[in-house]
Amino acid sequence: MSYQPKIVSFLCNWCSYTGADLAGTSRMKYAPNVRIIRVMCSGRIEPTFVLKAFREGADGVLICGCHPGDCHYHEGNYKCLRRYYLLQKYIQQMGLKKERLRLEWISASEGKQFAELADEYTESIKELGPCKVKEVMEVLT
Amino acid sequence: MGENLLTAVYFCGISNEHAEIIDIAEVAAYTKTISLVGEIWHQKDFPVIDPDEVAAKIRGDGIKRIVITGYQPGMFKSFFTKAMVQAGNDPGDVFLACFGEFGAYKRADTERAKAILACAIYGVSFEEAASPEEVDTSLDTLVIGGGIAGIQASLEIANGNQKVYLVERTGTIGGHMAMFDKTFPTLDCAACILTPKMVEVGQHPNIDLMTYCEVKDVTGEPGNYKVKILQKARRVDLATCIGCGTCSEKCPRKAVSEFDADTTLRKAIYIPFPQAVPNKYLIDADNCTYVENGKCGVCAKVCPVPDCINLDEQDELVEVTVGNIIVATGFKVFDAKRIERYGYGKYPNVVTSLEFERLVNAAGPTSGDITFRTQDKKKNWIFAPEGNKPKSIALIHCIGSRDENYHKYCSKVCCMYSLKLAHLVKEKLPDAEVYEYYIDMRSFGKGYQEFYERIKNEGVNIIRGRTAKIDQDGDKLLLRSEDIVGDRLIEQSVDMAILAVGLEPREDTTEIGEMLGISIDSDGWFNEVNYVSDPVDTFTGGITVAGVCQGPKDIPDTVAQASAAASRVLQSILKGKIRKSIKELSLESIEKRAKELSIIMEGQL
Amino acid sequence: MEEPRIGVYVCWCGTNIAKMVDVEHVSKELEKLPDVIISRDYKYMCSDPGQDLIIKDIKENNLNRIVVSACSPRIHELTFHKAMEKAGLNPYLFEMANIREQDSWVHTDRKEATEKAKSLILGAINKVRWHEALEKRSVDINPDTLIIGGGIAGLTAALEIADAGKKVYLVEKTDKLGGHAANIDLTFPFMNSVQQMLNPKIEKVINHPNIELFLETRIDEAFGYVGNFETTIKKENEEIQLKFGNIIVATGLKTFDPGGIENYGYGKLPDVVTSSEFERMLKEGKIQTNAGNDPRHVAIIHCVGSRNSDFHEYCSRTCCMTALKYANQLRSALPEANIYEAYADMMAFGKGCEELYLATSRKNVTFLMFDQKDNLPKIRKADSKHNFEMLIEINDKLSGVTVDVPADLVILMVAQEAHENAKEVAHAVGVSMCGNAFYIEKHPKLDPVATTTDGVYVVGSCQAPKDIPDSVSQARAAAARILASISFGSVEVEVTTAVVNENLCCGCQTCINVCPYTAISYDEEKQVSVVNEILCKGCGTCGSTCPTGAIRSRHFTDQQILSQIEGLLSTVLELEEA
Amino acid sequence: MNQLVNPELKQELLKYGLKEWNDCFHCGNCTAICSLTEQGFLFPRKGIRALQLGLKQSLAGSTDPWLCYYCGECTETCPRDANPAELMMSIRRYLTKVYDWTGLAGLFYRSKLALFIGFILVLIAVIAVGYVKHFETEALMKFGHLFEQLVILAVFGLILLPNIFHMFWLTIVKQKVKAPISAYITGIWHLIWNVFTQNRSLKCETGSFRWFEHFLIVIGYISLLFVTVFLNWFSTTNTIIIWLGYIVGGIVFVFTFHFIIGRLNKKREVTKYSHPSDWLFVIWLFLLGFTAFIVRVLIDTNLIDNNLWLYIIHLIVIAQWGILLVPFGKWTHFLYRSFAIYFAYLKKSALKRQGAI
Repeated sequence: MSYQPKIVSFLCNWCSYTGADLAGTSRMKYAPNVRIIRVMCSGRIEPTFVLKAFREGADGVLICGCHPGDCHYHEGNYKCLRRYYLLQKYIQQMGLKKERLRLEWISASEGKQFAELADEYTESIKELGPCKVKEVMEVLT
Repeated sequence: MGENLLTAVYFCGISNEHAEIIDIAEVAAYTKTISLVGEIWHQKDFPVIDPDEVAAKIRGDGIKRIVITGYQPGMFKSFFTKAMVQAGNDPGDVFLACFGEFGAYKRADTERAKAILACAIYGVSFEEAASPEEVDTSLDTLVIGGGIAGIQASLEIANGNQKVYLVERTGTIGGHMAMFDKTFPTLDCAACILTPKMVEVGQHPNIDLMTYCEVKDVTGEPGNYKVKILQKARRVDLATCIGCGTCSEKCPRKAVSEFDADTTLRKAIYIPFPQAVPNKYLIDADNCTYVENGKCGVCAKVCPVPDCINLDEQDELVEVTVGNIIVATGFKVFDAKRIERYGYGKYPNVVTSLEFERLVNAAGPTSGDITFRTQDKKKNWIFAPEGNKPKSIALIHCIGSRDENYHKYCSKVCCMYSLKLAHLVKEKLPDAEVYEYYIDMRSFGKGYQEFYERIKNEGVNIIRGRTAKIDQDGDKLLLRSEDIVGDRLIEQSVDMAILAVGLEPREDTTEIGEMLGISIDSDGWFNEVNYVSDPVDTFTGGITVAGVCQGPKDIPDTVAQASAAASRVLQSILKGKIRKSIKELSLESIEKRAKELSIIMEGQL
Repeated sequence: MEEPRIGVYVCWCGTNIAKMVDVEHVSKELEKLPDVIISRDYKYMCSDPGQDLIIKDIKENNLNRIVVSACSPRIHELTFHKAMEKAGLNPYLFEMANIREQDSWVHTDRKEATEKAKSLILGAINKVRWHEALEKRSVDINPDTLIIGGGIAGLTAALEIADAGKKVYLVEKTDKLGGHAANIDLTFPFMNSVQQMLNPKIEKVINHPNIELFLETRIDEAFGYVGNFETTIKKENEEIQLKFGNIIVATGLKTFDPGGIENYGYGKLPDVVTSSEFERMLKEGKIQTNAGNDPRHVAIIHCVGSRNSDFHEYCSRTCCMTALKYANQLRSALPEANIYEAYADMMAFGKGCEELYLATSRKNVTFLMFDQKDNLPKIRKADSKHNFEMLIEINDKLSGVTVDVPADLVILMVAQEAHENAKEVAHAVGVSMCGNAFYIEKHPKLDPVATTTDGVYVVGSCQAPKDIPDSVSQARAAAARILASISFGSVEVEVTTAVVNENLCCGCQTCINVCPYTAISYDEEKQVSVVNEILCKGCGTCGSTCPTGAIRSRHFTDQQILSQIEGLLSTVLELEEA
Repeated sequence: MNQLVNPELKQELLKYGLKEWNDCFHCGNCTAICSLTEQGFLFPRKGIRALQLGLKQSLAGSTDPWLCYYCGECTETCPRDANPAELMMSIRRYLTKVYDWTGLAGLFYRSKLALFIGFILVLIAVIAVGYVKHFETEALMKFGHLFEQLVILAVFGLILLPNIFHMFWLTIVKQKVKAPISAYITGIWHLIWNVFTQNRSLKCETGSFRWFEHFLIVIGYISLLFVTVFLNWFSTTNTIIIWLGYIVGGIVFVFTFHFIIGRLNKKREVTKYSHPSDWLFVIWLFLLGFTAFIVRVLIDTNLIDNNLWLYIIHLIVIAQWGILLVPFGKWTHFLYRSFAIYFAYLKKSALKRQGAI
């Protein structure tokens, strides 16, 4: 079997998680590599969550929130966006390609977009190849 | 009041048949007794009168207000508005008095027709003038029918901490919705969203769930109805039955399963379906050997709970007192046998949509496999998992609906459920060809049009043109239709045809209507006070209608209406008062109230 | 913390899950995990017997954590919470793994789907380990209600609640009540007067002792939670504070501007009017062309801006019947005129509508059928040799012929769309919007008026186009909910809020800046931040901002999520070893 | 250039017996239920559509209305009670008017008065001829025979042939039907076969008895025409011809009588709605057969001289039939249908050549 990346995905409860559910109820098909964690708001996503995911062997981390202006909590997604730019810089410092972390806006009605995103992101991670953080850390410890 | 509001009354569009229904001459004679009325004219149809002539008359006689009356006076309004403007009057002074708007359809309703007209002449709304006095009410509520409408209404009221008796004629609540596989347009499974509600009803401390019961008699008045409910003998004790199923396993008798739309067999002692609420067995007396001839009784012998099965149990009458009654009796599907040319009942592979709904249901007779009907050992045609699978399926819309020979009305849900079934076929048999024959695609609700587009993209052949007939051709069915948009004649050979049957009133609608004193419209559905502004109340105080029994509806509309009915009930409970029946109001009292209101209004001006 | 004793339940959901996920294998594998006492699979976990299974296991095996892997928690989390309560366990010691919507339904390889299911459940098991019991609190319901929008839905809801003897604040942004209905002459399908129905309602609302009316008023953001909201409303320069228990949003919709559809020449051809403009003509009793003549040919075009992905993909629901109504009114006002009706699919679905369609056919109205997606009719000016103003080129699908239709007046049945300030209101009260900027209901079928925010209801055409009877039903449905909650008297509040560990808080006040609800304040005395749990809506943004980790987002704590990540990325084997 | 929608057309058709023209909502049931429809010939719905939109060219250019034998099934199963079968009849009457260059066909369909005057004028003319001939049996019979032949010649040559050509022009030339030459020839055989067997109507759901009736009437009528006009039945003494005359005369009047009874009973769909022209057609056909029969009986019993008035009546019937009903009345449906079948054959060949079917 070809290389199957592990992707951890954080979805906000109101838009993106609902959108992912919609992809399901609409029976859209996408790559099985994306594993979803539900949080109430994308603003809840701490940098440690992302780093932890890489530490535990994730090859990519996908964050989805409501579209700008649509946040259920008004501006949580903006907070997330700021953190995202910082985090991308940070993981580059760690030697990871910044593409391994991605932020996208998915609304509750965008089941199709979510399915397409999952496919496309999985492909792009496949191209990047496995992420070695876990191995390295295990050697180090 | 007087000269400045001189009113002309036009009786418009009254055909000879109409005149037979309501005594128009009597209404006209009555109208003359109202002091405001200057002129009465009769106008049969358009185009016969000249607007200039009418305008001249209006000017000449100093008429300030026109009231158009009849069965659909609105059809004439624009003409009179124009005439009023020509005469230099305010176009807003054209009033309508539509008999049907407030349910005057029969000869017996002549008094109401007069009242409706009187209100229009005084320029006040009938709803305002015909406002019955309020009396104290009992706080309990009776809900008749345990489909989604009944369930929703019951929960709504029970969650307001009020007592509800929910009466259901079959052994379980759930109604038609429980039989469906998926719901359109979101495709979530019906059971997934319905069963939690059913469970909630079953467990709710405020709901007295009375399944296998029928309302036999209602007496008393608004706020204090005495209801006689027949508890049909279930012959299994609800309290002690543990639902183990041993009885059913051993029962020697089989009967058709109503829940599976008669497409399969169940035992004489049975649970309608695995998620039934209450999840307890019952005995179908019509098919029980013991009830027939006193021999058998196997179920009682094998039952592990002592005294749980009592084969000699008798029907019992229970009486409850309630303040409000919600009628949510639902519908039945059109009997496709009535249209012979589709061969339903003759060709086994012509199935109705309800049967197909069971067939694709994961909890249905074939666990969701789409198979042909097969004959069992006793020559019953049933759906069985071992049947062969069709390679092509056609869906025919508007069976029994939009048809002057059967039901004139549109059943509202068939287009969308047909699209849904097409999707399910594509999902389960991706290689099967699916054809849909429709007249107009009624994809009107939220997300419906999007759903339609999606089904089109799934490779379903959607053809505008009603199939005219189905013939058997060997193992195949031959459908003849005109593809109107494609400008061709189609003779399509398919393995299975699904008839999208419409909804029709249950046979007992008239009976229930008479018992509760609610009238029935020309299509056989229950009548509301006013279709537009008051779609749940009836002319009998404390009695509201909800769901399809008032007219075909999809699930969201049914749920909304059920909640609306509950709102009427909760309103009266919170006040502790209930309005008496509009139908009991005398013409004099309505007229008097209308007069008072018009004086108040004028005072405000 | 007590030793976790976890029960894991894998649902078949009939064949919905079992078809794509080997549920039996999954449940067997999971049984090997430390702390997992029981692992089972069952056909329908949500059914009564399914729930009973959990309850029985909890009691018999002393379970203290439950994981159900089934459908989306958005559907059944509550169901299982209730089952937990019945078994005497705190409902928050529960986690769901979504292996249907986000697994079995979206994948095609059974092996991969099974693997994914395992990992999702491992994540859930790891998370539930750290779950803590949260105590629900119940608060009294403020019996007053705020209704936003004074259209037919708002009026109906207001009267419904006020007639029950409860206080209503009705806020309308314009200077009059009645909304769109006030501009309409007749209703379909029975052609009854709207004014005769509406005016008494408006009268009644104005004079009702229980209704406080605010015209030309806008609302500010609403704070609080079900049963206890508060907001500021602005009327001219005045600001008024209101407190209420429930909110009904009935803001309605607006009509589509057909100027963008080149084919129809709206705005360029003077005798092409929209349905709302024509409605005005009807009310005024003057159906005339721009030049002031009686039109001899009137054409009505359906689906203008509806059912076409270039504009709005959805069907606007009411236009077909309104158009038939117009045909009848035109026939009444202009007995000799030729009336043409160009439709795409005739949506005559309600009570009496099919009959109206037939009655209209009998009134010498010529119907044409066009394709609303491609090949829209094209209106052009007729040249002087014709004795009419315009020609409409229509590809009639029923005859397969492209024909020209003469017209002096063209009525465009314009689509209905969400208000431009729908977003503003959505923010103010906390409701979500779907793709078309209409509000999303909690469940399209079983909960068509509630929203994901408890105590906030959306009724009428602000959630999708609707006719009057449907709006009235919905308004009353929302009223039922509110009356029930008032009747009940109290409501349970969610407790997944943030909480500050005062020992860890350094008093930096970053959290105060990020909180969108001003739910966090600074305790000068203790020099720590304090969360007002009534205002907090539990978004968790403060938690992720807090530099010291003093703020915990209950039910989504760092510990829980980090552990979930660990589970998600491990295999059964790894966890077993651990 | 697109056709202009013309609401006036149905106003015109109202004069040809059209009633509700707009009940149809185009579900396509009628076309699909009809056993005679085939690819390229979709009726009655498309005809109804052309009528609703007032597409004169499409309507006049279509042979479809003639291809229907009126079994009534479309009307029985129509979900909107739009009565497609009767609409087809109205269109046919209208088309009769369209094809007819004299304008009389239209006039007689539209105006009962004109028709009445026509009938009276013919009656007067016949009596006048009788008067001129001094009511002599021999002379009258001779005149009658000559008259028949002349009328047939004139009606065919001056009216029907040009009308058929007009029909050809409208349905084939103007519609740009490009049929191969061979089809024009093979089509003739098709035409003759259909005229004599009426076999298309066998496909109809109404069954073989109706076909048989129709077939016998057509055969009877043609034979009667043949024996009276070309073999001069009334003057012949050839026993075979006399017997043949008796049989076909009998057939014509028995079956037309049955038709009349049917129209009175209104039991079947086909007989529910009768336009005045339908009554005239069956009654006069009946009278034709009946009076011919009686006259022959009188001749054979040598009573004719004393009952000359009966012969005069027969002559009047024949004259009214020949001069009014044949060229301008419902009789033309026999001719137009036969040629419609021929033209449809051409159209079908053209479609086949294009690969459209």
